[in-house]
Amino acid sequence: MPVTEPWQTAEIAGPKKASVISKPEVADAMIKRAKHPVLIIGHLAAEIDLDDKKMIDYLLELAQSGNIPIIATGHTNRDLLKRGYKKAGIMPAVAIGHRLTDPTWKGLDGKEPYDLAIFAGLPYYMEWTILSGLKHFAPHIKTMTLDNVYQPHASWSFGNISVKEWLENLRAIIGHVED
Amino acid sequence: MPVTEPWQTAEIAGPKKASVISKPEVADAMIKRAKHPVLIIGHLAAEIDLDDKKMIDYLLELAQSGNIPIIATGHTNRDLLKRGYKKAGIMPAVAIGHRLTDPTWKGLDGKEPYDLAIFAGLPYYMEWTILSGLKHFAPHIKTMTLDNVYQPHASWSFGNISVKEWLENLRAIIGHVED
Amino acid sequence: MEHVTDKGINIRIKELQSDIGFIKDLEISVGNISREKWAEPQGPTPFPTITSLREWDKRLLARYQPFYLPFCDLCCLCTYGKCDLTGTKKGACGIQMPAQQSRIVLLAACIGAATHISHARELVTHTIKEKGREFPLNPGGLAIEVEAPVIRLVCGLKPEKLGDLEPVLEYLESQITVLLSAAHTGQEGNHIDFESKVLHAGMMDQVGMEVADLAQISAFDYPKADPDAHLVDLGMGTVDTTKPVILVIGHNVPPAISIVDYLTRTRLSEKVEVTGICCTSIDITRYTAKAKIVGPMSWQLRYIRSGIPDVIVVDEQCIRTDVLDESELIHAPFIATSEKNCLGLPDRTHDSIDAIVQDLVSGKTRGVLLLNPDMVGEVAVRVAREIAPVRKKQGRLLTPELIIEQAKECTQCKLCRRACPNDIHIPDCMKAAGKGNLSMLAGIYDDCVSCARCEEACPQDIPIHTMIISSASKATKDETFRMRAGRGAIQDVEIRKVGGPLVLGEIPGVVAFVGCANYPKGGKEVAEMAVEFARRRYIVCTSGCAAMSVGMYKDEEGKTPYERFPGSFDAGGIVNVGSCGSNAHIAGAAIKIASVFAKRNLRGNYEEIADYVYNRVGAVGVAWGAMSQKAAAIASGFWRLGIPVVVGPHGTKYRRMLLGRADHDEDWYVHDRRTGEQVYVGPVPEHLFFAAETKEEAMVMVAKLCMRPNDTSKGRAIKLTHYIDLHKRQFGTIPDDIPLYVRTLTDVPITMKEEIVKILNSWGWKENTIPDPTLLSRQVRKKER
Amino acid sequence: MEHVTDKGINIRIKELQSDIGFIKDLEISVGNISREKWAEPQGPTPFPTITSLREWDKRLLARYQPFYLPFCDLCCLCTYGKCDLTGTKKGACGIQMPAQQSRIVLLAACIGAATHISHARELVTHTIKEKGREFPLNPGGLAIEVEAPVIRLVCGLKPEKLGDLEPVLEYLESQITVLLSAAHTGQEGNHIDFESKVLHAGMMDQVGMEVADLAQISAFDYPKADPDAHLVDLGMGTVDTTKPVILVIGHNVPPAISIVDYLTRTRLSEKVEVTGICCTSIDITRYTAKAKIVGPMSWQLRYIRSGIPDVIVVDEQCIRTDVLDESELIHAPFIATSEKNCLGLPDRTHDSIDAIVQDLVSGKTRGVLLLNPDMVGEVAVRVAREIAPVRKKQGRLLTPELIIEQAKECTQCKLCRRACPNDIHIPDCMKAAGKGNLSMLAGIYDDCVSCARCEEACPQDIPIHTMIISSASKATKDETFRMRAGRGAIQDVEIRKVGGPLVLGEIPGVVAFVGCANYPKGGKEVAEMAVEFARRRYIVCTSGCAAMSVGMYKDEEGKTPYERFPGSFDAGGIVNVGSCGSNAHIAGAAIKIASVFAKRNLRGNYEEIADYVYNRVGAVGVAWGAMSQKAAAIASGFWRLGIPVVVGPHGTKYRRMLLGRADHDEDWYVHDRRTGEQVYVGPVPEHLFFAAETKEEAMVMVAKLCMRPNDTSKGRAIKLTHYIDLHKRQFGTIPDDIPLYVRTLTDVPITMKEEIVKILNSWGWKENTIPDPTLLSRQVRKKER
Ligand code: SF4
Ligand code: SF4
Ligand code: SF4
Ligand code: SF4
Ligand code: SF4
Ligand code: SF4
Ligand code: SF4
Ligand code: SF4
Repeated sequence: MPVTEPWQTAEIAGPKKASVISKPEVADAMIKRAKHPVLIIGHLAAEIDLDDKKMIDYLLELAQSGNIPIIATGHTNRDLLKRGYKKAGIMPAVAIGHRLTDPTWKGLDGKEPYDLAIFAGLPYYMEWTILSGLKHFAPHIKTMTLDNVYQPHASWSFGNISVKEWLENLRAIIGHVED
Repeated sequence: MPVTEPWQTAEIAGPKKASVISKPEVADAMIKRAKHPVLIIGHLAAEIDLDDKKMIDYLLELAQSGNIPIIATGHTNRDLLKRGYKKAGIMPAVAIGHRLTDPTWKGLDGKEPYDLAIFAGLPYYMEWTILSGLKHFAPHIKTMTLDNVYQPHASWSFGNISVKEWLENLRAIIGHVED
Repeated sequence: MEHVTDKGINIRIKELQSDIGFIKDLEISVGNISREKWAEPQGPTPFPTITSLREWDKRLLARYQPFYLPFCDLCCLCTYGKCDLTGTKKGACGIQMPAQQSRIVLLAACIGAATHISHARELVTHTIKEKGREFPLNPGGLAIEVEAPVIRLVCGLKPEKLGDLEPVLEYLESQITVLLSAAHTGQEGNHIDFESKVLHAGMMDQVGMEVADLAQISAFDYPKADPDAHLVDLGMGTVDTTKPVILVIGHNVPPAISIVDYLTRTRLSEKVEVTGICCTSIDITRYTAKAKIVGPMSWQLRYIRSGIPDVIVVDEQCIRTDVLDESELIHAPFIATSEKNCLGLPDRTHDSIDAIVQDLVSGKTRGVLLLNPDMVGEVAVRVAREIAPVRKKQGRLLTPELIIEQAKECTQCKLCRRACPNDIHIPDCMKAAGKGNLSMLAGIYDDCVSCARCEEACPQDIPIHTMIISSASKATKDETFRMRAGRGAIQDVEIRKVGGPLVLGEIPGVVAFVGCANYPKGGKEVAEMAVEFARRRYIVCTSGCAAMSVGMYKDEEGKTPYERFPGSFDAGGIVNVGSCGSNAHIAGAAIKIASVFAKRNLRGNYEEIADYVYNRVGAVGVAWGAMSQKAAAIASGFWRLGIPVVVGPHGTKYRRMLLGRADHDEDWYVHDRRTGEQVYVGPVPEHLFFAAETKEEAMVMVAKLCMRPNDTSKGRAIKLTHYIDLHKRQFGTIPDDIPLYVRTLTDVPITMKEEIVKILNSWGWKENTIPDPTLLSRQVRKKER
Repeated sequence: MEHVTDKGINIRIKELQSDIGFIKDLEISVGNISREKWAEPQGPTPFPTITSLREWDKRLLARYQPFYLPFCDLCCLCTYGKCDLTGTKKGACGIQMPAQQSRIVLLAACIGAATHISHARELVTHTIKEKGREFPLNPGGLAIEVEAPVIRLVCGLKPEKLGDLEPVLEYLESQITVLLSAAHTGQEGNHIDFESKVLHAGMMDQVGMEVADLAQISAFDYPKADPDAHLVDLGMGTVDTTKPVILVIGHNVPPAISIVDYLTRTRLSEKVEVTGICCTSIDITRYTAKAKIVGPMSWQLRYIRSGIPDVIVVDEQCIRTDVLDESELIHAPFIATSEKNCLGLPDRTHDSIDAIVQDLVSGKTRGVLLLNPDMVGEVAVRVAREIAPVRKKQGRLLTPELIIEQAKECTQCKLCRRACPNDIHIPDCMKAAGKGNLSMLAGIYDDCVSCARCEEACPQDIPIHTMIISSASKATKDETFRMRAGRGAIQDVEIRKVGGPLVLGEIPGVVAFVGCANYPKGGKEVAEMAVEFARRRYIVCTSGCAAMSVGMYKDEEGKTPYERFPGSFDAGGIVNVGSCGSNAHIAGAAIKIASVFAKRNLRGNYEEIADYVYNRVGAVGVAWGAMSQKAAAIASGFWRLGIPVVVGPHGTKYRRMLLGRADHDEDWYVHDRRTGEQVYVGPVPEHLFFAAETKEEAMVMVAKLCMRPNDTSKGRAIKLTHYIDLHKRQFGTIPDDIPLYVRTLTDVPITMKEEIVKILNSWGWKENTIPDPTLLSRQVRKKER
């Protein structure tokens, strides 16, 4: 399965496509460079097995080690609370997408405009459409996805990678961000 | 400029895309394997400079060395005649495309169905649409283009390559096919 | 441009004995419009053109900004293309992405509206042929005085007879034509103007739906606004497979009626099963309780591949375009009945029925096109009865052994999963199945929308979808449900009863579950949502495929929602209005609240009524599996009326949302009709078109979107209670935006007072007034100083 | 489904003095149709439904198989998608690629037809408002008896007054609605049925165009079928830039007429230039010789950026959606005038003209929307006169120095060329320009379609298109041409004269150059082709943008084709019928040959007449730069009438060709009307929709496509002469398919006899008969034994 093809075969995006996160350092760099990143976690993060944990556990770790605010979409907040994380903002995915297109919006924390939006755990096609909206209408923001499938509308995305590779990458990123 | 992107930026094809002819041997093999190949030459072949000759000169050489019948589209035949080549079939590009979708059609020479259609020298977008028709509706035929631009709807295509690289490739193919 | 019905009647009498006193009461009615019998004064916008309501639209669209989600970076609509419209790039015609996306939305809305309107045209023509132009419209007998709220509102007409619907149709057709033309290369160039045209298309669609349903309710004597409409069988398990079985699919009921009538006439009703999928099944069960509903659109492959149907009759809309091939594979003769869906079949409309029957039974022809619905009954029934013993219900289901064998062919290439709209883990299920464990494969059944794209993608030609339904055949047999037949309109008396509580907020809202079956996780979620809101004593409405999904669900006692909740338009009712087109009655109910309850003038008075509904009627539409262009049009109709629509996650593929900015205080001011003051009322409703990621998110949002500026404190407290309660249950916390919805302390639900007041204080919340809200300055009685 | 005009008139007289002898001749006409004045018997298909002509369509489509050229492998029309339809894959709705592509073609044809029809509606409503319903239709005075051949043929009506056009429009609108609905997900599933619907859309389009042009010719008193219609100025060089200049763009002439009338009324005609682009300019020059035509659609950016226009007025269709932005950059106030194209502008229709003028002149508003055309004249003229001295024709053209400077910024990334629809070697030109050589850049001007995609793509923000037109500014100034104003219909007497020679083949054909300006190598090719065929004494027709391209050309003597060739519908004439919509007159001419010349009944008799035209009238349409959905619809209308259409290479993007198989002998049999025998007639015409790669290929094909089964030997010899001669000139050889076109030896052109007979012999050619050809068995007088 080619790495840089959309995961859903037919979701051909167009001429402008995501750069592939070929190694964790690429993601690290983006995250570190960001002044005000945000991690947007969809409900699938709590359903997808990763090793003996769930995807959400790794995302949480990332958020905490990198001090990245979380926005929980869908009913994800329930799963964050279960894990003792109470600080998440709650906002539907399309609403956060919409707000991100506004360069004057200062974020849920009111601090300053987000400059990096990291998506994970949304249904593939919904993440696809929202990232498309951002690609076209939020030029002031970089987007990244941490799912293990290629999202062509993001600025950066993993390719379609195996769970093993994914896990290694996530662990590495978490480790680096902590540094 | 990425090699496997369509030459015209917006001509995104879809999930099924041409394999890149990364080296001349790939094309050779296809041509040699073909029982009844045909070379379809569009009018631009006589306009495009290649070295001190025109593209059509190389195509002619290829046809003659490989004993490949030529179909001249547009007003290309005029230019073939100028070069003393009188054997070309004359048929418009859309008509030859249409005929090729018919698995029972025995070719202009009435011998047997073509199994490899090599295109060159048509306007990019017209070659693109015709190759699309063939990709979808002529599964019994392989298509190849010898232009120096990527045609995603072909079975095989060069990438977007420089004139120099193109010339080298064409020369090599002509040489090999002759062997 | 003026509308088509603005047409002169020219009477010339060449020689007439000069004393004209001889003639009294010369009434000439053209197109049978009963013009003069309606005392209500004409409003400002009867038969509005595509710009008449532009100001209203702009008002809505300023609050609810389009958030475009381009489905493709390109435009491919003309030969200048494809054009790359990424970011701010312009195409060769100068267009940019926002306009291009809204242009595609307009195209979709036009296709959807054209579908309803041309169907309405078909029904009106058919019923006029049968009953005559003078046949009275009667959607609810004495229970209904405002027989056609949408037509009255939009067209300023009061239709009384079938013939009165024709000028309405002419108007609609002219509007579709002009709207469609706006999508031409080099016409409209502004996205907000495109969106305004989308809203116009939606309004046309709503009128069209009302026309169609009025005609069929009246002519076919469906339940007339009856809360106690009969219950009908629903589900594959209810089909008596020992009998010949006819399957009708689509949306246009006359061919199905012809089947039922023929059975009745020939006393064969007990001998043949009439089963249906999609809205034709809804409408045929409005006609007779004997017909059975198999399921929504997505049941087509399931049911056909089961081999149960002996004859397949299709009419129009939402029919898989490969049913002809599928029917051939189970050797079921096929009858197409619509000009719009001829499927390449030979037109046998002018042949003898004997010859047609013979050719179909003998297999000489795989299918026929019959454009006269009256013929369909005899052909379908005779063919079904002759072929059934031969076919022996031959289907395509596989035995467990064969499933396992096939599963072993799987190479784990994942192309099936990559083709699946719901990203279902088919390869894993195949792996398990290959090892003899079919339960995972069977488990797909519930989430699968039966699109068969997995099969198409599989390079090993593994019949994946057939394997799924085969392994789930027990589930299929258990599909035995009951559903209330579509009741049609809402009675005036019901409106009078709930009008007050609704407008004041004491009934927390009307939630309408409508639309198609493109669900992200199966239809069960729709039923669960409907039950949740009915239990909370919202008024729940349903229609179309969603109405079936609501019915395909049983509680602990084995009762379906239709058996558990009453069918009345009242708190805690679940009201199945009927087929997709019956959605007009849901809009109609909202409109009637303004008219029957609040005594506002309807006639040609769209803007005022929409303003009323928007500010006062806490209604929300939920199209959880919205798939089609019709769904797009229906939603657009609701938006213009100020009613928000929530869709499932696939709804993001409609290319844009209409979202409010709760954080922009300046967006949420209304005029107080009494004082003329501008009053902040909070983001109510917050969004106009919203795709939810999950059912849980949808429910919380629905509760929130039911709030309206006009809510009394008591009403607001009730609505807030539900919102907060659902938020807590689904998200685990109290919502952090409560202060936006509390105007005065009396708005705060008593049971949560302490908690909420704390929040209010921490926000620096200040008490506000509750206005008599309107967006229209002309509605202000006392002008602002 | 029945059509809308089949509507009852209900007259009820309650009390009338019993002796009804008192009333004589009570005539009640609804919609003013003059029903009873036409003796011609009604044919079989008045007001055909979407399936009435399905058999005819299937006959054509069996000969001319669709060759689909998918523009994209995907379908993205509903939320099940995107679906991958590569090869034989089915989408989630079951559809496959052939049906999907034809579905998109149907959408395009519907958009195109809707555009013409809604425009016709607008014109009819406008002219009725001005002149009344009783105003007579008059397309040609005494020279024309068959005033509305297309309407007569399709609808079976004979319209006489403006009001008679309204029921026709109602019918068209109903058909567009039902056709559009067929594109809904899960409706039509068969590609041939989709194609049949495309043809129906095309026929509706043709009727719509006729309605529109009849109304405007009659009401605005355009040239009435006048071969000697006046000549008008054409080209940017003809504009007097010392005056205030108004630019009108689009297709709907009333606002432009309002400008001209205001100038006349205020005696300012000599003080202000009225210039136009696209069809509005054609139509305004039909109204007055004083207006000037700047050029086809693709001249918009060129002209605006030149800074010449002081005020820009747009109406509808084919208008760049960014003209508002472009006008702002040259500080030209902007007036939009169409509901279909509001561009987000404030609607000032109900404001005072003084206030509007002031706001536009002061720059307080960049543009306004005026939906009342009558206001436009005063506003545009007053603004132009006030602003012109201030603007001083400020444009965006660059000096050579600035061009060179900009060119130096180029990084040779090639993105411009990759965005250019014509793959123009911009980077090379930039390189040269950077070195001071602007000639290459200027050389682009001719081949460039002014789409500005290059500019959009350039990461260096180099104003590429502006640089092209700046470097070619001399060419621009040299654009001084003359063009014959659109004459409208063809006279009956002309038809009578050429009918015989045409049908017998002695006039080798009618070649119509129509459509847009999406040319592969500039508009010159169109002029060259037109001149070539006029020189060969074909009848050459033109319309729309193509008519302008034909005019933008001079021979050695400096004469334009319109000056060189007569405007009569006769061998060697170049007939400009008018704007795009005037294309109906070209179809009308073909129809009138069957009626006026051959005395066939027209009324509601489509199939027979199409069969006549197809087999006897050697007409071919050439839309060399066909770009739009309207062009798609226009072509479809010609196809159904049996007239082939040739497009340029960009035409492959219309997604399919309709191509015959000359090598399939069995495809080319007709009935001989006299004997009933099946006779092989050869592949005439070989294709129905054909995209040529080059002008040369197009010309050879056009000559070939003019052959018809009915050609006499003399006629066939003439046609073959042209075909062979062109083939020799363009391809260098005698064509190898001659034997297919020689039926008897007398068909062989005498001058080539020897050569051809040799070929015939080598083929084993056998003599055949020349039948009285028809595809319709019912046309056979004597039945086959
Ligand atoms: S409609 Fe406009 S954007 Fe679309 S292909 Fe045509 S020119 Fe390009
Ligand atoms: S049929 Fe079901 S499993 Fe297969 S692709 Fe469609 S939704 Fe997925
Ligand atoms: S596509 Fe077929 S072979 Fe591939 S994983 Fe799916 S079932 Fe297995
Ligand atoms: S808009 Fe749709 S059909 Fe057009 S290129 Fe994009 S995906 Fe393909
Ligand atoms: S219309 Fe059919 S093919 Fe197109 S996206 Fe929808 S389901 Fe897929
Ligand atoms: S403006 Fe001219 S040069 Fe530029 S992309 Fe368009 S056709 Fe090519
Ligand atoms: S896009 Fe701009 S920088 Fe690139 S080659 Fe063209 S002109 Fe030069
Ligand atoms: S010819 Fe084409 S571009 Fe020109 S006006 Fe007509 S439709 Fe528009």
